[in-house]
Amino acid sequence: MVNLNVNIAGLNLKNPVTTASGTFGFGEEFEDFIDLNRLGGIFVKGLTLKNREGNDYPRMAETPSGMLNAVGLQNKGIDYFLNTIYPKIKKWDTEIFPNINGSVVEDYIAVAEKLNDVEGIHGLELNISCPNVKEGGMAFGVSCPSAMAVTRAVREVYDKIIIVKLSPNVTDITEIAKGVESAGADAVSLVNTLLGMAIDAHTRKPVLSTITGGLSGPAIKPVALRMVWQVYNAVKIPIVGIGGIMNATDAIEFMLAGSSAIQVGTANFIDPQISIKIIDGIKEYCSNNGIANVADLTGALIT
Amino acid sequence: MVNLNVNIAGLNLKNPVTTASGTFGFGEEFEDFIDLNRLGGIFVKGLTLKNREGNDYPRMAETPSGMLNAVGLQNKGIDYFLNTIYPKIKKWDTEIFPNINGSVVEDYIAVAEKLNDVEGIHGLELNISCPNVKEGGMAFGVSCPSAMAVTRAVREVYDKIIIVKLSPNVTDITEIAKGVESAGADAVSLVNTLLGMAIDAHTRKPVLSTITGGLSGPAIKPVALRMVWQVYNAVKIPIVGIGGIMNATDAIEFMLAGSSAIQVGTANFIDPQISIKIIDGIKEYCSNNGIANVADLTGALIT
Amino acid sequence: MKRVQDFNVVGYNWLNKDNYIITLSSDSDIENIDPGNFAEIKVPNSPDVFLRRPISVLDVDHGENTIKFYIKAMGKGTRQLGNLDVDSKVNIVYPLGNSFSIIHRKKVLIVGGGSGIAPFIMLASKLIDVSTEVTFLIGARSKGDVFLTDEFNKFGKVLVTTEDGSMGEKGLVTQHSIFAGNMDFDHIYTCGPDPMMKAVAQIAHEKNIPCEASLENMMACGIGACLCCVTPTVRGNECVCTEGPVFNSKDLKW
Amino acid sequence: MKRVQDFNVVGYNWLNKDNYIITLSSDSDIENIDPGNFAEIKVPNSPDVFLRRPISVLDVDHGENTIKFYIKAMGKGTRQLGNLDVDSKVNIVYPLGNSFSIIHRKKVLIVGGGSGIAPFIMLASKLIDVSTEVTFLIGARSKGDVFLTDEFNKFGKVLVTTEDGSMGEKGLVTQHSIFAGNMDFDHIYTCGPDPMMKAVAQIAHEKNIPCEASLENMMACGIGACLCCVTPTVRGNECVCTEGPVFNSKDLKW
Ligand SMILES: Cc1cc2nc3c(=O)[nH]c(=O)nc-3n(C[C@H](O)[C@H](O)[C@H](O)COP(=O)(O)OP(=O)(O)OC[C@H]3O[C@@H](n4cnc5c(N)ncnc54)[C@H](O)[C@@H]3O)c2cc1C
Ligand SMILES: Cc1cc2nc3c(=O)[nH]c(=O)nc-3n(C[C@H](O)[C@H](O)[C@H](O)COP(=O)(O)OP(=O)(O)OC[C@H]3O[C@@H](n4cnc5c(N)ncnc54)[C@H](O)[C@@H]3O)c2cc1C
Ligand SMILES: Cc1cc2nc3c(=O)[nH]c(=O)nc-3n(C[C@H](O)[C@H](O)[C@H](O)COP(=O)(O)O)c2cc1C
Ligand SMILES: Cc1cc2nc3c(=O)[nH]c(=O)nc-3n(C[C@H](O)[C@H](O)[C@H](O)COP(=O)(O)O)c2cc1C
Ligand code: FES
Ligand code: FES
Repeated sequence: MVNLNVNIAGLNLKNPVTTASGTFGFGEEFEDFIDLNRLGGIFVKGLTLKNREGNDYPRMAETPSGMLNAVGLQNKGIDYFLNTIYPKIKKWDTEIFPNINGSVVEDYIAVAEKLNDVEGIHGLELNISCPNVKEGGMAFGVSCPSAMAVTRAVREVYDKIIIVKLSPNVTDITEIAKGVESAGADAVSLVNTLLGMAIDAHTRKPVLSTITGGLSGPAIKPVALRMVWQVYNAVKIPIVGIGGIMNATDAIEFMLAGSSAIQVGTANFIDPQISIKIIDGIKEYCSNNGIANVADLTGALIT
Repeated sequence: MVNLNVNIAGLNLKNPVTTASGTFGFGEEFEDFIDLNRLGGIFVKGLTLKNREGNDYPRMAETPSGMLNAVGLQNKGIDYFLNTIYPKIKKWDTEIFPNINGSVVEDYIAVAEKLNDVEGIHGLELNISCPNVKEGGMAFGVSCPSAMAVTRAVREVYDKIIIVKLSPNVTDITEIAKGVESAGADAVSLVNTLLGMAIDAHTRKPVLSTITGGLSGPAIKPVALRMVWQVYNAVKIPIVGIGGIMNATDAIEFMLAGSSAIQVGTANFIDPQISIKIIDGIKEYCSNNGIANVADLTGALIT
Repeated sequence: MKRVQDFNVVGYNWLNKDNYIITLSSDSDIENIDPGNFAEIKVPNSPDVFLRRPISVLDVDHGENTIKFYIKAMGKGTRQLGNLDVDSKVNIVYPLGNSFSIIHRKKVLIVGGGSGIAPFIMLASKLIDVSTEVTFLIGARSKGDVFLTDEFNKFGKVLVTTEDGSMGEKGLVTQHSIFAGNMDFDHIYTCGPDPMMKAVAQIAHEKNIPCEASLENMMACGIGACLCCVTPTVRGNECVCTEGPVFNSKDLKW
Repeated sequence: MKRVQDFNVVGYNWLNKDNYIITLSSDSDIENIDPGNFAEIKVPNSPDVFLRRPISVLDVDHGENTIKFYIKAMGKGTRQLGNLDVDSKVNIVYPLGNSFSIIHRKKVLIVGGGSGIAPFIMLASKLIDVSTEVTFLIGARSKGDVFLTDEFNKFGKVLVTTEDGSMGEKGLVTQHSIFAGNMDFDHIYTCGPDPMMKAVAQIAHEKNIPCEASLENMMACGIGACLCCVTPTVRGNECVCTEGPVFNSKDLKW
């Protein structure tokens, strides 16, 4: 028997496998394919204070072992989420983490305040790393003072778990991780997408309407894994590892590098059942290797 | 007839296709496969003042659409290059660019001084972005003041063309590019490898002896392309574009984004004849699209 | 219900060097599929193709458990899909998207071109079931690019335009003489290249005929999870994979 | 001269479920290949395999323009290479690396295991040409893992050890009784797992017999361009792909 439970800043997840914001809708989209109750958690689509139409089409480009996206946080706003979507999805026996975004600190505060009293939601993901919005977004996540400022501001109004999502588009991610830790983050999740670009040599135009976009998928896995390892050696708060996880082996690598839990992102597009397969694969790896508690894998890299 | 000539800070290259440092040895390794005289240029293996044994094995890991390396600048030192290797390779009718490296600024200066009077060598690549050495290396390339300092120091002793090779492992590559421009760089080349990591889930150990290494290959292309585009919009000096170029289409994309020339790296391992195929492919693209001068592609992205 | 299912390649019917019909079979039952629904196909053995590819269902046989796709080889993925071994496995996610509305009308026009003609067999057969008379108008560059007309002929009259005049009337579909007449159609369905659909929709609006257009688009997930496949509509940006691919052309702001 | 060449798959000879011999043919002449040389093979149709894979040449037929490789399916690349269609194309870069030294000696011992036995047929045949008597010593886990002995028998005596005793003597190669005797070999060649080669080299040193070992290693380029494949030697780090794969075991610091 393998104990798959993991603990993120006091919150128990039934297993370390969660789904990444923006790649899993609000969960419902996958209801036909998997039993959502089996997931460790769901990080839902990025939310903002007000309705956002997102960027113009095209928003997507396929790249070698990956993709670029420029969705730009299209969503109907936090109130719509709370009034219309959350009532439908709260029935699932899994942790729902809203992913919150803003152009200014006040937006983050307003969204976090609305979430604070929602029963059943035990934590939020503070996204300071979205590369696809003109104002705010990634800008918060690439400077240590602003990352700390937004974390501190949300900390003041939000009593439950704050997971700050870090940008990989920085010189030293440990500096930002330490900053948000000291500003009150309960955990960090990393990485968000790498800023990239695609060009159509035929038309001589950028493929994305926004010229640049966020790179995700297995292409970024080595970079994400390195950053998790660096951050694990720099902070004490738990890490949720993200970036190109396509199978159980990848997930285990992220745990060995220091993740307490992981998020499956782009892989959901290739195989809508992959999250469940990863749970099963981690379990099998643990049984085969005599690991009684999956949590023991966290940071167990032999160096 | 397509004119393939391009100009890098006053130096004419017969075409924009050169080979990337560390991926093409000293050229000789490819003599059996291609006519080296056809290349626009060869950026030879990284050189240091003294002999270096490099890092321990394993130095390589395959990753999705890419690879990690941790060679660590193994080379026999600048004197060996000048006395033993250069005399053998100078016969080729192509530009040879030494790629110079150091742990301290004085090392760079010493190597550059030795190269200054070498007839036939018209420029060097100043590598401030190698992620695989403990001291110096990338550290110079991730901070603007140190990137400027080493550029300025080499500028003082080296009279010919200095191409500064930039690291992608930074928050804002335009800042560094502008810095080295103002410090006297004649051109910039980008990108060097992204810092990454690979883990063997079976042994629970890092794959590389150095734990982290440099990611190259098509996986990094979207990031490299984005950085070329950003730098093109920030500096006036020419750009040599690098990162995951596997075919002529990729090369053209880098030119459209702002490169005056390009370097082919990891692709040489997959197909030792790829550099020549890329030259032929660029020529064909130009004829098919009525482009008389390949140089007109530089920065010709339609936005 | 949407499903991920493995199929086996039964075989190919090559229409010319770039166009083919692939037939797949499954050991288990095939879900119900409506005209206009598409599938997200995982391209096997292709080092360059990362994401699935959206392809409309051409036809399905629930007795034999087979499904057919009509594919135009446009790039790496669609080319590799035409190059699989018989009996090799293909994984598909389906049925996806909404479908054309099937309601009894006197006479409807179905206008298409390129790979856009794929949904028309299922569409016409369902329309015939509700006693609607069907006319097809197929546009192509040249005679060699006109496919599936034998199939269409089973359901109704088939009109053709070719740009070089090698078959049917010369010109673009929208230049067909049928549009000059009094156009006694109650409904128009269209699927094909964007400019063609826009022109058809334009005529439909002028003549006050309801028009449904099935859009193509670059998709990552096909199931409404990524929000990559939007098209601007009167209601804002909507996902082509879930709110579409079929839209009332009046709702589109293209 | 080193070359990049396209070959066609002629067919497979499966030795068991994980071990096979693949035969490839070419329309053009095949370069001269020495025993111990290897090729860098591009694995086709494999989304996960980015780099070429180094594989020793098992045999070459300059009359028929065919080349053979003995491959043990270890992972993605070697598995996919065992799964190609007859007549499909495989691109290889060859001949790479140095080779075993072929010099007249009275009696030599060739010790190997696993996929390390691949170069032994060419090696033995060249040694026979220079009138050297050859003895093979093959180590394996079990009888089912002992391959190519029929071939080796053509050139000399074949001794076997298996860990479970199901064939030949029980134990590791270095525990074979031959090493207890007076060991009248002038030269030892070895290729196989590192620990095996180290143990063989150790015995060779003790008995003062020259020993050549062919190393395996992770390679990116195979032609000395990347410096990824080093092994520490008395002369410093050297590339296995150009200074090796065959080393005088005394030079190795492993
Ligand atoms: C709902 C839907 C149904 C479709 N039904 C069919 C069908 O039945 N038969 C059929 O042959 N095709 C159909 N398509 C189009 C098909 O999905 C694309 O041709 C295919 O994805 C191209 O993949 P590729 O790997 O061959 O091309 P790539 O190598 O990826 O690209 C080749 C070229 O096609 C362009 N392109 C790629 N994907 C699309 C796309 N989705 N829309 C527009 N341009 C694109 C690229 O920009 C590039 O210029 C449908 C698309 C959608 C969205
Ligand atoms: C000079 C030389 C000659 C060789 N000759 C033969 C031969 O004749 N027949 C044969 O079957 N094999 C031979 N090999 C070994 C062969 O190259 C590897 O088994 C192969 O590269 C594994 O690729 P894969 O994609 O199947 O495995 P992967 O999926 O890449 O890896 C599977 C496992 O094998 C390990 N591995 C991968 N490559 C190597 C390697 N080169 N050395 C050691 N471990 C590795 C990985 O770490 C992993 O644990 C030779 C290697 C060298 C360097
Ligand atoms: C289409 C798409 C939309 C995304 N939207 C969001 C978002 O709204 N908020 C967020 O924090 N991250 C978003 N991300 C980033 C992912 O959550 C994840 O960090 C990233 O994709 C890397 O993981 P992966 O390689 O497993 O996909 C998005 C990614 C994709 C591909
Ligand atoms: C094995 C290897 C060794 C390298 N050595 C050097 C080096 O010595 N100096 C240097 O500036 N860059 C070095 N690089 C980086 C390449 O020159 C190039 O910047 C990088 O690989 C990205 O290009 P690519 O994706 O086309 O390979 C090396 C890259 C590889 C893969
Ligand atoms: S393709 Fe992902 S939402 Fe439509
Ligand atoms: S594999 Fe590149 S030098 Fe040996």
